[in-house]
Amino acid sequence: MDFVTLGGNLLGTIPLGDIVLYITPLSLFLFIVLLVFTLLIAISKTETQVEATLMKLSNTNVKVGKKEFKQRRFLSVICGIASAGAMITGDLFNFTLFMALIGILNIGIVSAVKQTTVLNSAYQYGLIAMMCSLPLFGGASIILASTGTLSLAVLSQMPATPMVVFGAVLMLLGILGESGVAPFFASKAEMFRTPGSPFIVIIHLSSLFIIVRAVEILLLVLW
Amino acid sequence: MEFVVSIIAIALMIIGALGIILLKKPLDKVIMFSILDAGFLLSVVLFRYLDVALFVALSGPLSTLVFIMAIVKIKEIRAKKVESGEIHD
Amino acid sequence: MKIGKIWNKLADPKTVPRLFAFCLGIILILGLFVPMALNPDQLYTRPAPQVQIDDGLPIAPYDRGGVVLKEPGIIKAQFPENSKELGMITGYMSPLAEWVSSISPYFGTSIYSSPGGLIDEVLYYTRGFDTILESSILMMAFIIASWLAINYTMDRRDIEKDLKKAANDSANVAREIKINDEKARAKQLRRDN
Amino acid sequence: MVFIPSYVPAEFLSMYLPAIYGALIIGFIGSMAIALNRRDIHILILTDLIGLAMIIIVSAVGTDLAEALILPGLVVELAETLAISEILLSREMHKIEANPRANLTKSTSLFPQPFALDMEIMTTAPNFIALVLIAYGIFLTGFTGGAVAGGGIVLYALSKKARGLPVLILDGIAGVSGIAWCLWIIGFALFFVAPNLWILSLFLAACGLLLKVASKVGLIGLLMREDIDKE
Amino acid sequence: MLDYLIYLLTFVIGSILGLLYSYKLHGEPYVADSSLDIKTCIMSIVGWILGFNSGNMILGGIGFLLAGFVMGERPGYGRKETAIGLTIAIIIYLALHLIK
Amino acid sequence: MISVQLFFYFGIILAIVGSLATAWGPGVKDPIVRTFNTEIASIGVCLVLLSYNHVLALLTLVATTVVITLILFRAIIRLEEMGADV
Amino acid sequence: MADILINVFIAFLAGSLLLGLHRKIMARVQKRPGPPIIQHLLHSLKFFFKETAFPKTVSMPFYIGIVFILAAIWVVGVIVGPVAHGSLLILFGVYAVYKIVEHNSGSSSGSPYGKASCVRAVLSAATELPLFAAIVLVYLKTGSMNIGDIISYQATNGPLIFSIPLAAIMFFLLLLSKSPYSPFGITKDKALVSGFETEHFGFLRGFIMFSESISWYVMLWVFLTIFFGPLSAVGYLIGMIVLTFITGFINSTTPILNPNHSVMTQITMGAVCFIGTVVMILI
Repeated sequence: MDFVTLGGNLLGTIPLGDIVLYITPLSLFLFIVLLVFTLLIAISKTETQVEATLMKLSNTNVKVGKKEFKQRRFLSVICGIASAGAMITGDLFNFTLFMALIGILNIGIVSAVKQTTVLNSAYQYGLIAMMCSLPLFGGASIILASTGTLSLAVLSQMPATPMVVFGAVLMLLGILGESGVAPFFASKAEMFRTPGSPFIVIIHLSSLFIIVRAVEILLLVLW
Repeated sequence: MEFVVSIIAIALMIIGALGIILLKKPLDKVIMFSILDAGFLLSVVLFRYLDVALFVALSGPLSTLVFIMAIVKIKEIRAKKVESGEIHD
Repeated sequence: MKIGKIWNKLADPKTVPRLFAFCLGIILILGLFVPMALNPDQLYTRPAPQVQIDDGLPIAPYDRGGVVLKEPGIIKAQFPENSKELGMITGYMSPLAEWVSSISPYFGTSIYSSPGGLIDEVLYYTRGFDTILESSILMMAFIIASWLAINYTMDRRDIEKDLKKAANDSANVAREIKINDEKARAKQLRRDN
Repeated sequence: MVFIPSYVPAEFLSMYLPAIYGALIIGFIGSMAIALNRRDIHILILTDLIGLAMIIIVSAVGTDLAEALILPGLVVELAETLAISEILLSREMHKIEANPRANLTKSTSLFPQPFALDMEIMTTAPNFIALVLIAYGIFLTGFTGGAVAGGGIVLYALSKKARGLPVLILDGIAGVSGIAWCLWIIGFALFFVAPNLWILSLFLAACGLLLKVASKVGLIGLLMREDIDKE
Repeated sequence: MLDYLIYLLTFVIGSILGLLYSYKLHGEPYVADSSLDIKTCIMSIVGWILGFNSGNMILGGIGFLLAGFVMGERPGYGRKETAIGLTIAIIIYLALHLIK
Repeated sequence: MISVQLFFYFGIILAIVGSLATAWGPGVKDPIVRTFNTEIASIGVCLVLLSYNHVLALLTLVATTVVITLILFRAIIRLEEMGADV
Repeated sequence: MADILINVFIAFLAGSLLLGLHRKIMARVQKRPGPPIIQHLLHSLKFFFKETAFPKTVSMPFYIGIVFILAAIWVVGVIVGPVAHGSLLILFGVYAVYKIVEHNSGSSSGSPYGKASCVRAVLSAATELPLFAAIVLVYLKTGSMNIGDIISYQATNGPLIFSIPLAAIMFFLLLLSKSPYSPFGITKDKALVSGFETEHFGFLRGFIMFSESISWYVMLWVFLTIFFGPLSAVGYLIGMIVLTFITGFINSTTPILNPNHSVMTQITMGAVCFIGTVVMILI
């Protein structure tokens, strides 16, 4: 299947050796939205979370400390850039690597917090992210073994064999786990209970956009 | 000649693997791991990659060191726990 | 209302990795029934195992032909038009590597992984973007881990404070005991007198 | 004359199926063990198996490309394990810190305690082995070299006697690896901007990567020497 | 597309006017007068017929203004009128289209 | 000539046996033992890489295995020391 | 350019009127008189003239920026949908950003209600899957993601609602979950005051209501377009009113679900419909 039927006309390519990035209206839209969000994150302050205190009349203010703020902002900006890259990449293995990077950054963004429940879900999510290396890289390499290429432009012209379908199913499972959609949503959703709204938004944003992009890539590979 | 050596290498690795799995005491496991590593070293030499063999030979003691230190430390921790009556051996 | 209970269980983060692993295992075992074969038409092909070392080539498993700095090696890339100097990097050896290759035919791996190896060609030249990403993953993971270690799990300032406090406490206790002792002794003396 | 086949040789074709089936079985065993296990640290150890299965699947393609794909994947596995184990530790520490009186007993402590280990190997061998490993790693350069040299640095840091976390040294390492990162991005960009400078860019890339990986791996050694060390 | 925008706008403006008008007329806290109002009924019939059947931007706009005026009256008022107007307009619309 | 196939199949078997031992072997309730058993599987994978002539990958694998073991041991030790039940 | 502007205004006016109608229908089902239909529009306009206050706890540029992003995103939705007949995947992306905004406007305010709504927004993001499945099914059937191509396909082969009704049901579930007071609307549960909008006052709330009206219009438009084929303006009008009626009836008679039940209900129904459609296509 061509790029054209999925994302609109091809606007241009960026060749980096064997890895060719390509731009269609779809990927351009996703790319720009991600960059806008990244910019916003880079200049935003964090909010103060106000919670009621048990057995008392006062409130508890949950704030983000300065050190923690710097660390988390750095990681979220990198995460924004990485997801923006994942939107325009034209190589299967490159895409899975972007996913792995986004996964580890997502863990990192919440790893600096103090709430044990949040840390617990970050740990559980981290386990999934580690396990995802098998379906993601394995799926990509099964597709490589079956077709002899990793470039989406070439892959999109090839018919799907059962082996390619198996590789794509593996990749789909990896994407589902890594981006935390149902039925694997709990480990990721619980990470959002921490303060630091500009940083956690990028976790959510990257995973949703990765799904959009993954749909495109899987359709390219399969049809 | 090479066939014999490869049989020896494989035998060493089998012994090492079974030893690691079956032996109870962690220090015995370290010894068995050394046997396994030796078998692997032998097979690397058989494949005639001497530089790799050099590295495997160097990394052998390194991992042994790590194992021994971890085991000794964890033994000490567990002994402490038994002493204070938290767990019963 | 059993399905509601199952759904509630899914909302616990602790079950999710196990559920994921279970799904993964099922799909992997289904893979045994999928007809699989390696497509021989691959990129960056290499000779059969042990062929080069049996031939006694000095840079054994990684010799891809070509003359150093003159003639490119044989490399089959996806888009050769994007890489102008394709194959030249495999034909290049650092002076140190050349010296090592003149000594022994059994150090090919080391030579070819040093600057100018085939892996460099694939890693940095044609697929350099992958390398950037992979090493970024490494860097980010280490930043996370070292940040946590420095600021939390290994922070020794608190423990030093605790130790000092404990030392002070024990000193205080000792002093009190001493004072009590002296008082008692004084009393004893008084009574004796 | 060197003969490079333009198609994958028959040996690799015949080895593909057993390799991939073996990998699938290993992955199945690992994932089922995770699904049946309840304890967090055990799950962490078992994910290692899944990583091994991944390596076999990728390597089964049997081309130089496959090898290039494995190399950094390994380092990624390592990095993720490190980050996640650190999160596990900090989670447990937070849990205990929330109520130290109930959670800490006489024999346990929140911070690593020194222990007595007097071994000859700890004082003599490490310096030599570390030196050899670092020299070899520098010769190799790249990912592999970084890992090898990092191993040497780990060993050296482990066997040092001093206790206490050297924050200054850690900051220095971070600086070195930042510079290495820049070197290496410059090298990569040079490849595409000016292909005729490829020797320079190659050296920049390879050496930058070496420094980066080695410094990062060496950091583990510094962390370790807190935990596993003698008085 | 411009004509649809104008229809919508006039409908909205009519509704606002109707709301203001009917609140001025009926200030009670409950629906006091539920009988059929002939004036608004005629407005509604004319408005809906014009709105649906004129096919002209200006006439249609005026029609929707009137229709919106009736429909937008405060709750409880102008319901029957709207229903009558709408029914007649739809019948005429269908008749015109079926005859064709 | 050595038989590459022999080492290849042996590596696969070793990896499978190692992973079985890691998953359900004797005494794996102790995390130290479990970590030890992953060593067997990783040596098996090393053999597979060796027979594919992925020598550089092999070097890296050997180096990272040591470091991963180190990290896992550190986590286990710290957790035991803290008395955490995970 | 003028075309885009006109379409955006149409979307805003029609969307607000439809939401007002929705409110009226719910009121009538519950035997209340309900506000006039125009009320929703008046509400949105009213907020632009109110004083705007910023809570002390907010995360600053984000708190304001997010509502503009929300408005911009739905304007893009109008451009891709009714104006340019572009790719369905871009609309999917627009919907994803809408989710993000829902999430982040909740969390950036620092209010506990907004926070709870934010976490629920993440949970309900999991329900993107039925939407994705519906889009993929449409793609499988028509062989294109382009709305223009889908319309011309339906012009020759008849509306898709007859060939893949289960996909239409999945898409309808999405519409239902986005309608106000929906059983799946866990982010705007009344237990959370106004959910993610709790701390947005004045013109910020005005922008949010503006974009919600547009979003309701756009989603109805997309649903009608990809399942009912080429329609005339009257057809769209009738279709939108009917859909608003149906959702109004459903919402006024069903209670809100527990968050994870809501997610899993949608996923389960999505999975059933997906498998059903695939079976139907294959047979």
